[in-house]
Amino acid sequence: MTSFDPDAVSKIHRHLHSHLPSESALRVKALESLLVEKGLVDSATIDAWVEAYSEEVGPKRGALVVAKAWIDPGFKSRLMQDAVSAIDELGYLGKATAHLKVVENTATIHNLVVCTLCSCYPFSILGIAPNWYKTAAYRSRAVRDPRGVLEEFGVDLDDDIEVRVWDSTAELRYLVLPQRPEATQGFSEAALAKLVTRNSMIGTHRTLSPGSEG
Amino acid sequence: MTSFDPDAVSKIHRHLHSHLPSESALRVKALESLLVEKGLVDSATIDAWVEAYSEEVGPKRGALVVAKAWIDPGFKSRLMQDAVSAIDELGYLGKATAHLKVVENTATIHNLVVCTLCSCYPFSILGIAPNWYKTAAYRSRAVRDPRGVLEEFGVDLDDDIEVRVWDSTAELRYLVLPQRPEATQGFSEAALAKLVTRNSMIGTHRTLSPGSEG
Amino acid sequence: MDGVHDLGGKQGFGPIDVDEVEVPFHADWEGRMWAIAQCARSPDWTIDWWRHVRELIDPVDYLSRPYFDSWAQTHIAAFIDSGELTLDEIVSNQSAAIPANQQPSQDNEDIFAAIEAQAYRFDREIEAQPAYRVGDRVFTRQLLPRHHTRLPAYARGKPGVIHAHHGAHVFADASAQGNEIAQHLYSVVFEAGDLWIEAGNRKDRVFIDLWESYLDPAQD
Amino acid sequence: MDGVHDLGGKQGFGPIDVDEVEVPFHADWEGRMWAIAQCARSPDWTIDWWRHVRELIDPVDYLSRPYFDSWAQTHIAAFIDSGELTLDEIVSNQSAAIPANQQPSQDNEDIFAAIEAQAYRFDREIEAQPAYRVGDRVFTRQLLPRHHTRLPAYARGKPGVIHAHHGAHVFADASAQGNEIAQHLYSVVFEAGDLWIEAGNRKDRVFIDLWESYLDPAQD
Repeated sequence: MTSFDPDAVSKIHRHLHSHLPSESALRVKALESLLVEKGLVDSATIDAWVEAYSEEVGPKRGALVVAKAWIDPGFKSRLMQDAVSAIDELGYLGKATAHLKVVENTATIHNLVVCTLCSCYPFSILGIAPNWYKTAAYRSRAVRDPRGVLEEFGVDLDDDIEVRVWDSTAELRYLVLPQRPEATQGFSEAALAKLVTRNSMIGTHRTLSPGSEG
Repeated sequence: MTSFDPDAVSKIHRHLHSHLPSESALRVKALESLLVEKGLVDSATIDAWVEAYSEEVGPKRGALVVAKAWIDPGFKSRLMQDAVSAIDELGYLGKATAHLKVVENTATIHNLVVCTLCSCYPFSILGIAPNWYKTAAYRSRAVRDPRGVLEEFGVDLDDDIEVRVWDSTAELRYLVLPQRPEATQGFSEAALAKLVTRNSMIGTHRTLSPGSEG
Repeated sequence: MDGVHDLGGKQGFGPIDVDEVEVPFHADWEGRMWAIAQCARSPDWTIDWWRHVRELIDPVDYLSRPYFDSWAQTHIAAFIDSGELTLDEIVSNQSAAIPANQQPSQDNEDIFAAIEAQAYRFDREIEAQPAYRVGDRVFTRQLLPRHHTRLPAYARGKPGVIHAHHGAHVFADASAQGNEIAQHLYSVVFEAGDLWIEAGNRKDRVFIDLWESYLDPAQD
Repeated sequence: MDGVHDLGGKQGFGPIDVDEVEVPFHADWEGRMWAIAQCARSPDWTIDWWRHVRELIDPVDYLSRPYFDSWAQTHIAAFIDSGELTLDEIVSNQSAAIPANQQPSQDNEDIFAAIEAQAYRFDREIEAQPAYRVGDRVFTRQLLPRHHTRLPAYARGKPGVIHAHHGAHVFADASAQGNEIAQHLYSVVFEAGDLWIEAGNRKDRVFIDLWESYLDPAQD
């Protein structure tokens, strides 16, 4: 039975701080081997989870959602109205996306997503979050100095573009719909998806181009 | 010329973080030897400063101030009105005490001193601050949970005693005047001073007794 | 909880490593920790309790150790708290319990079904009508509770406007204490200049999802 | 500055080591660092600039390294900034400059005179009359500047009462930027229940010394 008692857990943390091996890999190994011994997890299942998030579940899912929205006005309209159903059409509904919202970049609006309190992220369509997204530097600065953050990512915003920062404090998750790059008339959905960068769907990349890598 | 530029100093700190030796003793040694080479300090002078704060300038000064206030009503009245002049009478005026205030414990009031923003302390009458006074644990908790802090120090306060916490945010410094212990009639100033603990002048000790150590 | 995890607007953390190699996991143990967190948990944990356990990590460890290391510490502490593991077992790296029945292995197809099944919904039907409508002006509460909360420190005591109503959602503060109570949830929009003195009239805005009990109506 | 140094009310730092041995210095290097700070400084440093340089230390170093180690880092960084030392010199531990005239040695008697001479006063005469009188109700400002300030985060946007007026004192925020400007300084008293939700009606109070520009009159 879980205690739900912060004081009890603080004490456990202090014991662990003194007694766990310093190396992270050893900590995880100890946890895994004990859980396996106790029959609480299975190593082959862990392998399968790692493989799923290494290969299939990643930002290329989000890129396809974006490309489809660029090409198919009906899909885009459904995506903006009800992103959950729209990504479910593609089989992408899953971890942390049951309350997904899509926010659209325009000529005068730039969106940036952060989780200042932990590291919430729309896993089932973007995969594992980049390390920088989880750092104190990004989490502290994205809400206070979004233009400075964007500059570090090479995004130079005109003063008249409004920055909208989305802090993921509840179970809603945000996906940025970047602007379709110029000179891509006639591109296929697959070709367009290749132009969509992961960072553009978080908001730390703005101007996609036929030369950018997805 | 000092830049007064936080960004410049942050950069210096980051360089130092990567390049300074990890051991504190080596850092201080490097600093001292460079300053000596450059003629900015003299090693014998440093020795003399260390000796002064190891031997003479310490909590026994504060204890004498307290004992005198217990015995001499005129001194106590001057101390409460203008602590700076009062300690100057004893030759104790000095570092960080030019704006000293004395706050008095009574049967219904307990005072506790902290510096949440750094580690301000009335050096010339209490000497070097204890480590615990400078820890994040004390600085964070003294203003929010003073009774919990006092309990850890073995001070059990009745609910009807008001706790007054003094956060040293400007150049004022605070000295707690503890209550005179019972059964000390006829004690000399020197004998009384021996009963005054350092912690009682910060506020983490309350009930002095003829058995307590100064 | 007013801890170091509450990072929005804090200064001193330096530049961002924008040149990070784009791979899901930067070491094997990261992937395994992620995977463990997907398939091993105690039945009565809530996501909010798990977050709270992570917030309770020693502040220096929280800020300095690798990200998935904090997941390991969180999982280990939470398992010890709920009784699946003991401190002795994790420190000695030896199970004291008689092995139970093994979980059946899951293959890749099972995992994809499991990922879809992770689309947990947090919205609930409640009887109470929402106290605010889109466009209403509100003030966020000033005092932060000692327990888990999702009202960031930088957005306390600040004026905002209701941007959207999301219906009622499971209230994080209660859920972190093991109680499922739903409350109306809103997107509240804040002008940068109301949050940060240096923002001045910059027209940037911050959108934060906040439960009804974090809010008071603006006084006219 | 909204940094990790601003610790008042923060949670998660655990118990206090109340059994510490009562000695001035717990290692030789601590005493030497203390002493260096007493007698070596650049002429245009202010105490507030020095404090700001300390606040700018990497947050994890600030929270985890020994106390006087942070003094060493502060002194080194401030000397590099003001030109007395270079990064190369401190890293290579070799002075690049031609030795200047040595400071004369000071003996114990000199030191006691020096300690007395350290009774620096920060009060100044100014023409402006104080805006508040003892007993006046005030509100602290809500928005914290990015630079050095001495209004702790836990006491922002809070109602207080003027407990004492100390005259005008050198204003820390300006002094940290190299400007000496004096401003009226007050002790402001806050009810615990206005600062901390869990304090309720507990009759404890917190007294904080605050400059006039941190305050606004309470609205009636």
